Amino acid sequence: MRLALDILTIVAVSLGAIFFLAGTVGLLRFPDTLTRLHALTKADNLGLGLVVLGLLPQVSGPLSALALLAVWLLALLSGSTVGQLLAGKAAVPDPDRAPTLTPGAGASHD
Amino acid sequence: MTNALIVDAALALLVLGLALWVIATRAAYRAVVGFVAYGLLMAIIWVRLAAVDVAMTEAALGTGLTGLLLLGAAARLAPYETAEFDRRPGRGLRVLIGLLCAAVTLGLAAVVLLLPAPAPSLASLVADNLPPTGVGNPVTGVLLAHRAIDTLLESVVLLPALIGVWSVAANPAWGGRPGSLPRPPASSALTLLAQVLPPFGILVGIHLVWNGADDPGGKFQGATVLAAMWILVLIAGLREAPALRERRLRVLLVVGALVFIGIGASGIWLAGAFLAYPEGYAKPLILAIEAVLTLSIAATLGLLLAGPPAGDRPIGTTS
Amino acid sequence: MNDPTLFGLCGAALVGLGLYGLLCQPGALRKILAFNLIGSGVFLLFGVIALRGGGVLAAAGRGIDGDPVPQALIITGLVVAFAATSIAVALLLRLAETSGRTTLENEAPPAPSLPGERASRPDGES
Amino acid sequence: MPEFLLGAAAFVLGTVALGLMRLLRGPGHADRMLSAQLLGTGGVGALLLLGVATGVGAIAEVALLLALLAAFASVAFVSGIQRSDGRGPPSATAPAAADSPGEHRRETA
Repeated sequence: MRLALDILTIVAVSLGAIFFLAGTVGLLRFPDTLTRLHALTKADNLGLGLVVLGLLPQVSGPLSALALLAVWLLALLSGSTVGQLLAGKAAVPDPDRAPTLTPGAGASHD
Repeated sequence: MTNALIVDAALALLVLGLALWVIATRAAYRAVVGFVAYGLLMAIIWVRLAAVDVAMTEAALGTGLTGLLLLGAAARLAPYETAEFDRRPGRGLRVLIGLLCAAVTLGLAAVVLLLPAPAPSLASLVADNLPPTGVGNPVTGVLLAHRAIDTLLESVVLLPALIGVWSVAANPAWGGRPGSLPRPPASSALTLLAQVLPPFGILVGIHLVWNGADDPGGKFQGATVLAAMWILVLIAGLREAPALRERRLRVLLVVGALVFIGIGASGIWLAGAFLAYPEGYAKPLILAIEAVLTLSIAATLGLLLAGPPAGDRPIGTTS
Repeated sequence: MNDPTLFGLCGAALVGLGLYGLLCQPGALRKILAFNLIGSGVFLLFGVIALRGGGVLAAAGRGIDGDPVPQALIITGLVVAFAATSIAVALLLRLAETSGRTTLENEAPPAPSLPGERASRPDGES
Repeated sequence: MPEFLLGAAAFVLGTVALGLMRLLRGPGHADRMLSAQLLGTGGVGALLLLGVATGVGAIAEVALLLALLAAFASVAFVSGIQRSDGRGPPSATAPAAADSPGEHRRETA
């Protein structure tokens, strides 16, 4: 039993770390703000979720597990809200460079 | 311990890189974004330094409140920036300053490397004297029992700071509503966040204060979270900032320090010294002080962020 | 005890960097940022000293290690630093609003000359 | 197990640190903010891993605080972008003239 839980931890945490990597790669490689936002919010929250899932078997009591879940829910809430706010504002230009976005690009993004 | 060392080295390098970015980048807005990221990493460093109380304060103050304050200022000052950059000192002077600053760094580094080997410490003293206070968290014990005078002075010094912020207002605006907060146009996402997050944040704030007696946490961390939630509601436009002339608000600002001073003064004849607690009553008194101080500090921090009164019109708008 | 030394050196470098920014950046907001960096470096040095002085409480069975007295002082310092920053920002915004300047010099800035010739990154850091 | 979790924390930290390249490159304010956002989530993840690895439960509360306040800072970012876009201060070319005449009138009164 202990071994199975440890394996679950290792698998889930590793997967989560890979999702963090994927989010970072997307942030660096994707062509415009909205696709970067997509990579970030999806992969990032999934990454944190998997890390939390992997840590659940390792904590001592139900209260600590609850705290872990609360952290994840909080990150989900703030991540999605800020993603929504940012997606609406992504077309604001930096003084350096004109934006390359078209307004319709965000239509398919939830 | 190699993995731990990798974490530490990565943190130190990242923090230095971000500090370099904060100093060297051209636009203040970018520097401030870097500074917020810097604060995040500092919170992790405090955890690595086994200072969880400090990490909480840094996470709450350094990234949250300071971020809002500086981002708002950077956004408003952006138009003035182009003229700024060309007023840097000349290259030769910069190199000279750089060398002198490097000398300061080297001196401090030497101090760090040559610290006395059996480190001087008050930890055992605190550990010995913690049980009489009834408090389990040594940092809270130090803040409210052993070095209570520091904490008292600090909670008092926040008030002159607030008066200082208010004082830069134009004369007719005095006593009006603070006007420095950004007011984005109403959006459903922001409204949702401002409705969902504060109940949770208030819970966390109270938890931190209550838990602060025995575990890491305390009134500063709790008060910062409360202030942040209040400011979030104000930014989302769900509530109007209170007019600063309101009597209730003023009472709320000073009640924490007054209660602290009152209990401290009663200690003169109950326990024989200013800020001493009577035998057996230390913990309830500390908790009472913490509770009231939390409210006052939260209100003060929130109003420091909200800025000077601006009459009826937010400062940033052009009429 | 290698790790606290690492962060101590980091704190020393932060103080130097912040000092450089405080002296070399003309904009007052950048000076405020640099000042915060200096403060942060000093707190970090203090935190290293706190960690070196720890061990007693851990031996007494508490999980948290470190000398609580410097840690309490750092918390106090962080709050006071925030208050000072907010005053500085309020003063700066007022200065910009009334005089149109964000630097601390006396006379109004002349027309900017030849922007773009300077290096984008000041050199000479440690 | 603690060694593995510490390694995972180092990996996550290193990854999101790479994401800070976006802070350097921009091009927009929003892109820079995204990298800070990623650092926030990654920092929370790394803190949770550290907390379990070292067995100090209170570290999870630091992560909680960080997640709570990171949302707050992000809202500040977005509001700031809006302010610097539309409702910012008057143009730098003629600040004294354009700078809200009402303010000056009230001051001299």
